[in-house]
Amino acid sequence: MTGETLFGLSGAALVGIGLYGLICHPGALRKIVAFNLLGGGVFLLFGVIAKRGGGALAVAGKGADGDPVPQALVITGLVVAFAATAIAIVLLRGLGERRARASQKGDGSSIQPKRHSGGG
Amino acid sequence: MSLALDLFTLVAVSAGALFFLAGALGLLRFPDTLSRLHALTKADNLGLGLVVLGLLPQVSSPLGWIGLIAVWLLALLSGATVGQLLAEAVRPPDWSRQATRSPEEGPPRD
Amino acid sequence: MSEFLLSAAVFVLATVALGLFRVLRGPRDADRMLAAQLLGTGGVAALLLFGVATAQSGVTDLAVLLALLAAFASVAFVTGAARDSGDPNEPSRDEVRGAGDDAA
Amino acid sequence: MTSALVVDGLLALLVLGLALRVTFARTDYGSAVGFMGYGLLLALVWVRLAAVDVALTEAAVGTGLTGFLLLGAAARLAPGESFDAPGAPGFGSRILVGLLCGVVAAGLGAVVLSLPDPAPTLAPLVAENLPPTEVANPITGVLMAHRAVDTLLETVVLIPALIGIWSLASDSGWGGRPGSLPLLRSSGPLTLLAQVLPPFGILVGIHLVWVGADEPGGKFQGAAVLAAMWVLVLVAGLRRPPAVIGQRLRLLVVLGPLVFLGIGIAGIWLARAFLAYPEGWAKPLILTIEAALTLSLALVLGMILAGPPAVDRSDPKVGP
Repeated sequence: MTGETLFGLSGAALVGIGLYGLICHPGALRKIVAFNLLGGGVFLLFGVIAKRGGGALAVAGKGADGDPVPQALVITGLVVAFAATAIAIVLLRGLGERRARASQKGDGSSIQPKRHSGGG
Repeated sequence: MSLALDLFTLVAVSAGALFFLAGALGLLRFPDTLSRLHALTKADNLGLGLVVLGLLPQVSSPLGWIGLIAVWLLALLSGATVGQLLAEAVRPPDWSRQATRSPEEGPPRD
Repeated sequence: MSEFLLSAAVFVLATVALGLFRVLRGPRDADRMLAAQLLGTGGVAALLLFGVATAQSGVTDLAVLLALLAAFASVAFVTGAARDSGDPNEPSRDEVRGAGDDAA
Repeated sequence: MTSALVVDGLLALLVLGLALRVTFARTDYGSAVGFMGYGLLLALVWVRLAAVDVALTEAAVGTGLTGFLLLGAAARLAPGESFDAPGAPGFGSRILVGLLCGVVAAGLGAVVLSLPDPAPTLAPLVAENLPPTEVANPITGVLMAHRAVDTLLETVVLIPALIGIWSLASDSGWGGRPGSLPLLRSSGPLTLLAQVLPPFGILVGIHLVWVGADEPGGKFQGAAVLAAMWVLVLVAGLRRPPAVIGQRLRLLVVLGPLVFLGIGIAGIWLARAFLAYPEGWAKPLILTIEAALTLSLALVLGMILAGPPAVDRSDPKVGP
C-alpha cells in the first residue's frame, strides 16, 4: 500500500459520499456542497494518476514530479467548478427571496424575517 | 554545531506540538465558547510560533526564513483580530450584566 | 531529522483531529468555527513540518496563502455569527436564520 | 518512509471523516464550515501528491472563495430541509441509493487498484518540449503554451459566469452596485484587519503570479488572493463595489482575455499558428498575458463574490 493508492481509494470513496449527498439531500444548498465534495473526489483520482505518471520530470531536473497535463486539467476544473457553484448559489438566493416575498404576500405570519427584496 | 541546531529543532517543535495538544484539549474540555477561544489562541500563537522557530535551522535559504516568519506573523495578525471579532460575535448583548453568571446562555443551537 | 519532523506532523494532525470533535458537538456555530480555525493553524503547522521534511518547493508559499485565507474565512464566518448572537435591532434573537441580513 | 505513510493515512481518514460530517451535518452552516476544513485538508493531500500548484488552487479557489460563498449563503438562507423533512427520500430509498453509491465508489476503487504499471504519462513529452517555452514550471508551460486554447476558454468561462450572475439582478437593481456581500457593523478589529492584511495579500498574490513561471504558483492562485483581499476591504465597508454599469470596470474585465486573444491571433502571422509564440519571445509574451489575465481574473472573481447588482439601500450606512 502506497500513499497514492491510499489517496486514490479515498478519492473513490469521496465520489460515493458526494453522490449520495447529491441524490439524497433535500436541501438545495446541501446539494451544491455535495456537488463540490464529488468534484473533490474526481480531482483526487486525477491527481493520483498524475502522480503515478510522474518521475520523468523529476529526472529532467526542476519541477514537481507529477504528470503536469492532468494537474493542469485539475486546475482548470477547480476554476470551472467555482464558476458553477457561484451561479448556483446566486440562483438559490434569488429563489429564496422570491419564496419569501410570495409567502409574505400570502399571509403575514410568515416565519421569514423581514427579507429585503432585490439584492440581498 | 549542527547537532546543537538539531537539538534546538527537536525541543522547539516538540514544545509547539504540545501547545497544539493543549489547544485541542482546551477546545474539547472548556465549558463555554469564550474560554474555548482562549484555548485556541494558545495553539494559534505559541504552537505555530514554536514550530516555525524550530524549523528555521532546518531551512538553508534566506527566502525560506522570510517565508516561515511571514507565516507566523500573518497567523498572529489574523489570530488576534479574528479572536476579537469572534468574541464580539458570540458575546451576548448584555454581557456586562451576565458576566457573573455562566456565559453559556440559551439553549444549544443545534 | 526528517523522520522526527514527519512524526511531529502526525502528532499535530492527530491533535487537530481531536479538536475536530468540537465540530460535532457544537453547540453553537461559533464553536464549530473555532474547531475549523484550529484545523487551519494545525494544518499549516503540519504542512510546514512535512514540507521541510521532504524539502518540497513552494510549501511556504502555500502556508502563507493558507494563513491569509484563514483570516478571510473567519471574516466570512463572523457575518453569519452576527445572527447567531442576535442583532439588537432585530425583534427576537430566535427568529430564524437570515436575521443578520441587515444592509444587504 | 513509514511515517510518511502514517501522515498519508491520517490525512485520508480526516478527509473522509470531514466529508461524512459535511454530508450528514444537521445545519447548512455546520456543513459549510465542515466543507472549508475539507478543502484545507484536500490542499494538504495535494502537497503529498507532489502537486503544489493544485494545492494552491484548491486552497485559494476551492476552499477560500467557494467557502466564502457557501458560508454567506448558509447564513442568509432559510434553514434547508434536513433529512427528516417531508419530501426527503424515505429510509428504504436512502439505503438503496447508499448501496448504489457504494457500488460506484467500489468500482472506482477497483480501477485505482488495477491502474496499469508502468503508468501512461505525458510527462516525458512535456519535459522534452518545456525548453522552447522558456518557463521552468511544467504546469505553467502546459497551461500557457501546450494547451493554451483550453486556458483561454477557461479564463473566458469566468466572464459568462459573471454575466450570468449580473443577469439575475432584479429589474430595479440593474446597473447598480452589487449587493450580496455581507456588510458588518464597523468595528475596530475588522477595520484594522481590512487595512493591514490587504498590503500583505497583494504582495503574496503578485509573488504567486511572478514565481508561477518557474515554481508552483500562477495567475489563478494569485488572482484568487487578490480577489479575497478586495472582498475583505468591501466587507469591512472601507470601499464600495463598483456599479456594474461602469465602463472602466467592463473594460478591465475583458482586458486579460483580449490581450490573450490578441497575442494568440498575432501568432497566426508571426509564428504560423493560432496561439503560437514566435521563437525567443515565448517567456515575455507569457508573462504579459499572465499579468493582464491576473488583473482581469481578480476583478471577475471579486465581482462574482459580490453578487448581482441591487438597489442601493445601504447608502447612509456605508462609508469609511
